[in-house]
Amino acid sequence: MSLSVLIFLPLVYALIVWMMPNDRAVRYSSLGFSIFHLGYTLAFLGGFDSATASLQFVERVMWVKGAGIEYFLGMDGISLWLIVLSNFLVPLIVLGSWTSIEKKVGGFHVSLFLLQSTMLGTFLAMDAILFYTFFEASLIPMYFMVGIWGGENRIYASMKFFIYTMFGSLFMLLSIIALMFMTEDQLGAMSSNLLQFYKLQIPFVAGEFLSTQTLLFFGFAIAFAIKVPLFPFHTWLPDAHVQAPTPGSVILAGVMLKMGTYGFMRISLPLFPEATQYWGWVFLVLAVIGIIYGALVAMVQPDMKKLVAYSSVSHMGFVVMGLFAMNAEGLTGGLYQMLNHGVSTGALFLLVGMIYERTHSRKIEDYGGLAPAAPIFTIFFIIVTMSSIAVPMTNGFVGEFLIMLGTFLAYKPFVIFAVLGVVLAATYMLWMVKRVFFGPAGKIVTEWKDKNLDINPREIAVLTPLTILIFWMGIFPNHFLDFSKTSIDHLVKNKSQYFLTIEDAGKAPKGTYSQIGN
Amino acid sequence: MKTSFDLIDLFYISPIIVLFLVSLVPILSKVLNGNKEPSSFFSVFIPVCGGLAAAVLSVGASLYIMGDPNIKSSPLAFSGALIMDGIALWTSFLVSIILCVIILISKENPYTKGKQFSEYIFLLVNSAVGMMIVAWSNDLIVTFIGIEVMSLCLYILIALSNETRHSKEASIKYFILGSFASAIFLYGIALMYGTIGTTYIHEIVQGAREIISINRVFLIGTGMVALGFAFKVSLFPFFNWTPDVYQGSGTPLTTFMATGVKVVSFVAFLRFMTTDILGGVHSEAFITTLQWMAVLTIIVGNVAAILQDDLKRILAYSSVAHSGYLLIGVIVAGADGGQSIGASGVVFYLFAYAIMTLGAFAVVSVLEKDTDTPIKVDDLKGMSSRHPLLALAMCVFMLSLAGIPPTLGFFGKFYLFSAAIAEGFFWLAVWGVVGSVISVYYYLRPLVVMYMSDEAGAGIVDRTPATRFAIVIMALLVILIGLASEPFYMQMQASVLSLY
Amino acid sequence: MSNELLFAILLQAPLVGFVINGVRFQSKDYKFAGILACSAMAISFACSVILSSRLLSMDPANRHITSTLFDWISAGSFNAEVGFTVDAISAIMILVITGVGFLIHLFSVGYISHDERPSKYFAYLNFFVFNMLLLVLGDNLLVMFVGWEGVGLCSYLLIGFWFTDREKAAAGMKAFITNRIGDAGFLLGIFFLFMEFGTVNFQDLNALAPAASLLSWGEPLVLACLFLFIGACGKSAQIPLYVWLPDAMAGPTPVSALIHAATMVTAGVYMIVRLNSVFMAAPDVMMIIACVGAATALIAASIGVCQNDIKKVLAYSTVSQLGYMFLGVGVGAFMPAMFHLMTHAFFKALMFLGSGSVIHAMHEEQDIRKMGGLKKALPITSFTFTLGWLAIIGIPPFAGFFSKDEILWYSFASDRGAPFLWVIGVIAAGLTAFYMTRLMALTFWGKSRVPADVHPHESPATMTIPLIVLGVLSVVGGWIGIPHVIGAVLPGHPPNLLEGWLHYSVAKITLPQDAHVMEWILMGVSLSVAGLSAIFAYDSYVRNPDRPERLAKRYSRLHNLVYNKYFVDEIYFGRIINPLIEASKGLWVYIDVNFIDKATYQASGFVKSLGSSVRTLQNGNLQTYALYIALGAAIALSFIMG
Amino acid sequence: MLTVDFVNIGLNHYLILSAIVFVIGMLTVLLRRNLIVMLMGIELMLNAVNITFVAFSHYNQLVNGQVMVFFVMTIAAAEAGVGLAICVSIFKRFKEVNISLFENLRG
Amino acid sequence: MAGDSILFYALSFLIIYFALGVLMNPNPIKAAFNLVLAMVGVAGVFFHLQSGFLGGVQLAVYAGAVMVLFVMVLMIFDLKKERDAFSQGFLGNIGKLLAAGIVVSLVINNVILSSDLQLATSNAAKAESGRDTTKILADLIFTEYVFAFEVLGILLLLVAIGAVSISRIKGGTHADS
Repeated sequence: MSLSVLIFLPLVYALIVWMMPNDRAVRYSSLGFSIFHLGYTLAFLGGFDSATASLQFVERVMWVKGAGIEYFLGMDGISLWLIVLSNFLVPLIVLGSWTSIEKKVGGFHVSLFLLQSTMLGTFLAMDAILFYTFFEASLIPMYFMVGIWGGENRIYASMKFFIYTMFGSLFMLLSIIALMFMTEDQLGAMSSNLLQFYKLQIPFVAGEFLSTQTLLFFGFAIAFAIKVPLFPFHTWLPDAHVQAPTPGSVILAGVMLKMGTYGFMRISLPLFPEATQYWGWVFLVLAVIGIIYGALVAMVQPDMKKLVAYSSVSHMGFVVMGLFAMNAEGLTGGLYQMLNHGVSTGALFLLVGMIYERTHSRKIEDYGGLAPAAPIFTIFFIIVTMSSIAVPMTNGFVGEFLIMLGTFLAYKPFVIFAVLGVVLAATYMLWMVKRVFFGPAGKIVTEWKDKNLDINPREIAVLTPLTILIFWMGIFPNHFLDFSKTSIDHLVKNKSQYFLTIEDAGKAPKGTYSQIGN
Repeated sequence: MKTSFDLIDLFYISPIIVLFLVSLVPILSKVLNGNKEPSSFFSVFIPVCGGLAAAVLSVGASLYIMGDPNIKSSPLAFSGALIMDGIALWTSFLVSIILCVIILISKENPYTKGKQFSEYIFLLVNSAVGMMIVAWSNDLIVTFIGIEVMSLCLYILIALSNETRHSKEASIKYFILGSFASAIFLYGIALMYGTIGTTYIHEIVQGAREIISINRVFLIGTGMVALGFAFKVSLFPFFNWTPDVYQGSGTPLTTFMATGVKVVSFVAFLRFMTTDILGGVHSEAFITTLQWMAVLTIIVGNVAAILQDDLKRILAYSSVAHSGYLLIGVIVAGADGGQSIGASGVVFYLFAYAIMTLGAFAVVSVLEKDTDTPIKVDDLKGMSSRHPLLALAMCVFMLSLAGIPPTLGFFGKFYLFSAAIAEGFFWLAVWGVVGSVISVYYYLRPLVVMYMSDEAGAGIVDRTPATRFAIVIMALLVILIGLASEPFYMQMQASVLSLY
Repeated sequence: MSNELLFAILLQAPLVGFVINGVRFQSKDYKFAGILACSAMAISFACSVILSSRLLSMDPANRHITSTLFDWISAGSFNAEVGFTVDAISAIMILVITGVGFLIHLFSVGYISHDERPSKYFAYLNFFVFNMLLLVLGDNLLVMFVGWEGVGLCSYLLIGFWFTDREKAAAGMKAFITNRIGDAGFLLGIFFLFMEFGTVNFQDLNALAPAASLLSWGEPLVLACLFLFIGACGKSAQIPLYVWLPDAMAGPTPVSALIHAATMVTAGVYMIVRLNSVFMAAPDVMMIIACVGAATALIAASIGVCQNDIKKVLAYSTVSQLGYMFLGVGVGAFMPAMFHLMTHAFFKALMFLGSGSVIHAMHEEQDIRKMGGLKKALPITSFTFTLGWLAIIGIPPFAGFFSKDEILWYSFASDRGAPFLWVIGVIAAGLTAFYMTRLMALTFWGKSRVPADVHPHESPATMTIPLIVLGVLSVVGGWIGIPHVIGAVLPGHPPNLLEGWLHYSVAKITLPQDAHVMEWILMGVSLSVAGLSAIFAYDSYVRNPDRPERLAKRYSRLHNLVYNKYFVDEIYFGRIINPLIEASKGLWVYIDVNFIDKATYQASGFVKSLGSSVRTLQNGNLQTYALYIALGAAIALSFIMG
Repeated sequence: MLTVDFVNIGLNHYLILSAIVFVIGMLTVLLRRNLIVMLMGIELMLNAVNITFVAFSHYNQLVNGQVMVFFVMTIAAAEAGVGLAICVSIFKRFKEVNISLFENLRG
Repeated sequence: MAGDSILFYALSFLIIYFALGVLMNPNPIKAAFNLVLAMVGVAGVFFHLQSGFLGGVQLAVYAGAVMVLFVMVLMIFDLKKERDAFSQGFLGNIGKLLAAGIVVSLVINNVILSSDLQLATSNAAKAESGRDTTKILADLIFTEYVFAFEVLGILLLLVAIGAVSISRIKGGTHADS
């Protein structure tokens, strides 16, 4: 088991898929590869030691010696589930896009595997530059995915997505470079290793915006805030989501937004404890505004996909709020909500995509009375809706509950507003459900009177794992949280001077070494 | 006073000698053949071999210098006219390689193939000779001569291309403005010479800091020389010739200008700026001025490129913007002395920039069917389905130019911005970042039309195997060197250490 | 059988019923679905009885059975288990839920037989029972919250059961969202309690609650109680969140009986009784609860006077009766509140089912103005309905008399009570007697106003048997809690069994000793008010059917106000919901599209305009370029030279 | 203090002379529209530089300056040759050597 | 050194007068003649500064060969009356004058401000006062500056071949402009 293999195997898949003779072969082989990859990922789950907060499966090779950039991969409780989530969604996407992607099928799956590779890299990189590399590189396949297989306005949307996100991340690059020079000053050798970064003493002056730590903190924060996206940096999201093809939306919502929150969790919070403490209110305020604003705007959207997109703004606001609570409950909730959002919003996008594939309309007003026409679809949709609005026994509840609890213990007033978001979430989702599924038969249902609108077994196969996960994560959250508990407790306990160790070489595979640079 | 030169000096300049001799082969065979164009063995194969030989000799020279324990510092040749330091040899190596690629492209490009190809090769190779002289020169007057050799060849080459209207305009614009700037450059040399008594850079280094604070004529001389360089590397506000000339010239020549000329001019610029002239009392103002030039170059180059349709013009403006990024490195190097990471950043960036620009222009070249129709961005339409490999290569070049990791362009920017941050030029780095963001817009446009549009655009010209080969090689280099930038960067750093 | 197994069967029987019926949701086989659902309920009821009898045999001071399944959520210091407790309080609840639930399931078999989707209906119904059991059995706030939201979800699904009707779907949505507002408060309450005590377990919370009263509004505990009460308001339809319950009548009538009368809506009362020690520490909040309860009782009763839809009348009656219960818990009458909860479950379920029977007979007609004289056509329904009527207006010895009177006595006499609460309670009782009598009169008595094409007939046995059973319970259900003052004069001195049962489970409240005379007087007053009111109603609607119209004309403004339910829905929509939607549209159009997005556009527009100005400067003229060089050189050199 | 000694001719006088000639050459390039006259302007500028070199060389007793003047002259001649050759080719094509012809590459 | 001054001023006047002639004279041929005379003046300055060899070269190469080239080309073109001799645009011209003025005034100002431009010491080749420098010049060209000298040789070859090949291009295929 090697993390490098985990990251780069999708590239091999991409190459093989590229050489496949026809679309059918591409689809079947992609499905096979992605399921195999999921299995491979689960092997890591089996080998993961949840009792330690140290990095596991570490692989470490000097990449650019002069600048101290390393090829440094490691997994801990924070990244573990994001990896699993990413690899879990890919087979579903392959299966879900079986018929919806009609042109350039090979290219699509190549992009998908490239995207998978970069996503995994982002979550596993323990070197800032390596992280940045994957963080940025993930834009490219996503850009193609939106731009080639997207809707009418796809080029505008993909461009906006790319430029907007890149704008933020370049500031992160500058901050990383500045930190690298700080390692040279303070630790003797230049390094972009996150473990070395954690050791830095970054000067902080309370109240001064132009102090080193604050500037660096905001340098990172702007990159992550755009990626999340936090209000008011969310303007790329509705466009990208609406124009992206269904699989693109799923990956975008399911995994790519998590890169931002993961970045907060992995870099911003441990690296800049004072700044996080001092400026945390800014992000809490933005998160709360995002929660309510996203919900309110989602409520009045005429387009289903746009509604889901704005709901993402609201949900991700919760995640950020939980992270900035900086206690175990909030961080756990934030991490869990990342996974939940991946599952439930991913499923929502898949569902909207399925009906769109048939009717070519996402306008809510065109629907109405869909429930009798597509009963199985309706059942899945309502289950996912329940997850999205955090009804207990579904995954959404656990995450939002922990987030609000954590934030409540740290900053009471924000939660008073955040609970409004819970109410509004129910409002916009149920209103949409009511208008789409209930009531007398609408325009589309009338048009489709004689044809079957309901989903087929393939689509049921796509949705079933998600549904199972929704309940599993909702009823047995500890099955998941137990893996992350140690890491999060470690983060909370040592937040003022965070550190990470590398697990003993005994467990690490051959060819890796763990003592360099400490 | 030395009375003569050593044999070793001839060894050092052997790349030039080889190139000059090789340049005579096609034209001589043409003359001996009764004014008929020689076969491509003489006009392409031998010059390419010569170029490769020059590259090998450059490497050989550097190996010799490194291997000889008696050589303590970078050796001077011809009584100080040339310096054989790491950068010089790197650059001559790079120029040789660029030359080989340009020759290959030229044979397949409608602007340059055909009539008078042997004269073309003669001038092209000798232009490379001029470039090497610029890169090696240790004497401002030799720099001037080198620039003139290089430029005069290019003026003629541009005018020679098989297209009449734009190439003449480009040629005359380049010629007049180039001579104008040369005159200013030369005036600066004269003022410097008069006040410090020498034009040798290694001698200027010793006295510059002292004299620049007391003698304002020297200062104005340095200013003029710097502006002369600024023209050659097309910095704001001296960049205006660049888009016009790049657009009007035959694509291989544009490529040569965008890569070779820019590389050597920047190397000479770097040499000049690291002569401690920024260390004196007036350095504040000098540095500030240069900073503003860098910022404005980045902004102007990028914003102007956004609105263009002509692919060559886009690349021309992008080349202007890249000069701005490079100037950041030059400023850092100047402010901190030649051995800083600024200098190695510049050299690495030049290396990266040359490779990706070469590739991008080569793609333009394979699209050109005749000399009448300029290549618009929309002509790339549908390339992804008809020529997936070339489209992918173009994609790599564009992303690299935009600085997306893990391409070569990213590491170039990374080292440059690192240098700026390390020396406290934080806001320059921020402007560089802003520029990069703007640039993404126009770098992505080719990708948009290649991949996201279903219509068919201009076809690729058949029978351009060499160019295509070059494109693929460049794309591979962009990726591979991007992933393994370390050894290259270390080489650059080592070579920079010998820069005074 | 072990207790764990009993818990498992108790909970899982309805769950299994839900899953099986849910999987065959498209089946039209109502018999199979009904039998399955009913047997699930029967099994649950049996388990409940066994558990309760085991409780009965335990030491009264420590009467609870707990079973913990697994750790549910643990993060940081927070830990919540999936654990169940049955004790004196929850035993009453599970008996009511499964018992009444079983009867209602049985009734449903006949009621739903003609529907398209009986399996789905029974699946939802079973799922509701499962959630309700979670709610009452959960041994911590979080498990309770699971059930709390779960019943809300089922309520949503069942109200919108006939979702092709836009109104009904909207009613379901309204119910869910209004409940959500309460749930948000509930969550905040949980947070406050967790912050204060570090636990969410009921036993720990009740044990940790301070004995002294906390009077400051800044106390977390006080705020916790306030927010929990908001949660209760949402679920139990108290002012100002009661608006969903009348609309919820859009669902099938047995659903109204089960969810919106007998069980779910009483969850708020149950929750407060569960946390009685905690609430006792916050007397100010209890006063608020009592006032809100009293106000709800009065206002809902007054609205009920003018309703013409048989189910709406019952719905407002339910709201009003829930108000009584809150009045009870507000004044510390936890036992009477539970008592009333139970009796109310009997008679209100009875009346809803009876109304269902009527509606069934009338072919889905619900307007009481089109009924009348149904006594003959529907003898069993009519008879059992009469029992329910007597119970609700509080005629001794029917069930409602004992429980309602107990609450009124507490509200007057308890140290948390106040005479004005009693006055309001009595007025509400009078109004209740009036509108219920009116309902009886218009539906069953007097002349028939049934349209000619409708031929009402008595319902089948599956529907009448539950009516009969509930009718009996409405009569005898109150006898387990006969107040001491009455018990003392009755032959055989029947003890207050319920008080004995709940003795150790609820907090003690100080009542004046030896105030029997006062108690008798108050009882007499309330009884006579109810009786007179009932007689007046009978007189108005049976003897002089034109009198109500005259009165309505004379007091037209008042009538209009009451008839339109005080315009509360209109105010909510006009002042809150529609403005919110408009504001959201404004946010979207003005902030999102025209400000945030536009800023992006303008940034790129600015870059482009910059680009075009650069292009203008690049005019192609050689000498202009030379000028730029010269000018640039001049400026740069000037700068360099300082 | 701007004090100029008008009587005793020294280095400064020659430098000022060369500066004036240089600027006249510059203005010729900037203002004249005939390509050949612009070329003449460039020649003037180079001549001005030559005056500077020679003056410095004379007053500092450095002969190197004269070598440079020699080189500059050669280069100036070469430039003139190339420039005139391009002009000729343009004339052949356009029958005109005015720069107003050349505004096609722009924007 | 009154004679010295007078000679300097006379030469300066000549050079500047004819230089201005180049600038001002709308007829290219007359401008060319003015340029010849200005160059003769420059040669005079060289002689005056004891650089006889350079003065000779100036006369021969510049005033002779190069100018003949110019005049010949002009004759071939037969540009008697030129359209738009001067660039138009008031603002632009003001800008041009201003820019040139600023550059020259910067130089002149600083030259005047720097009182002592003579170098104290230098390790470069020195000319002894009064002696003709031609021999030293020759020495330098073939020793220290041999590389530059050889390169200039190549340059001339390039220019020769280049000029020939340019002149060989046909008029072009595009009919209109």
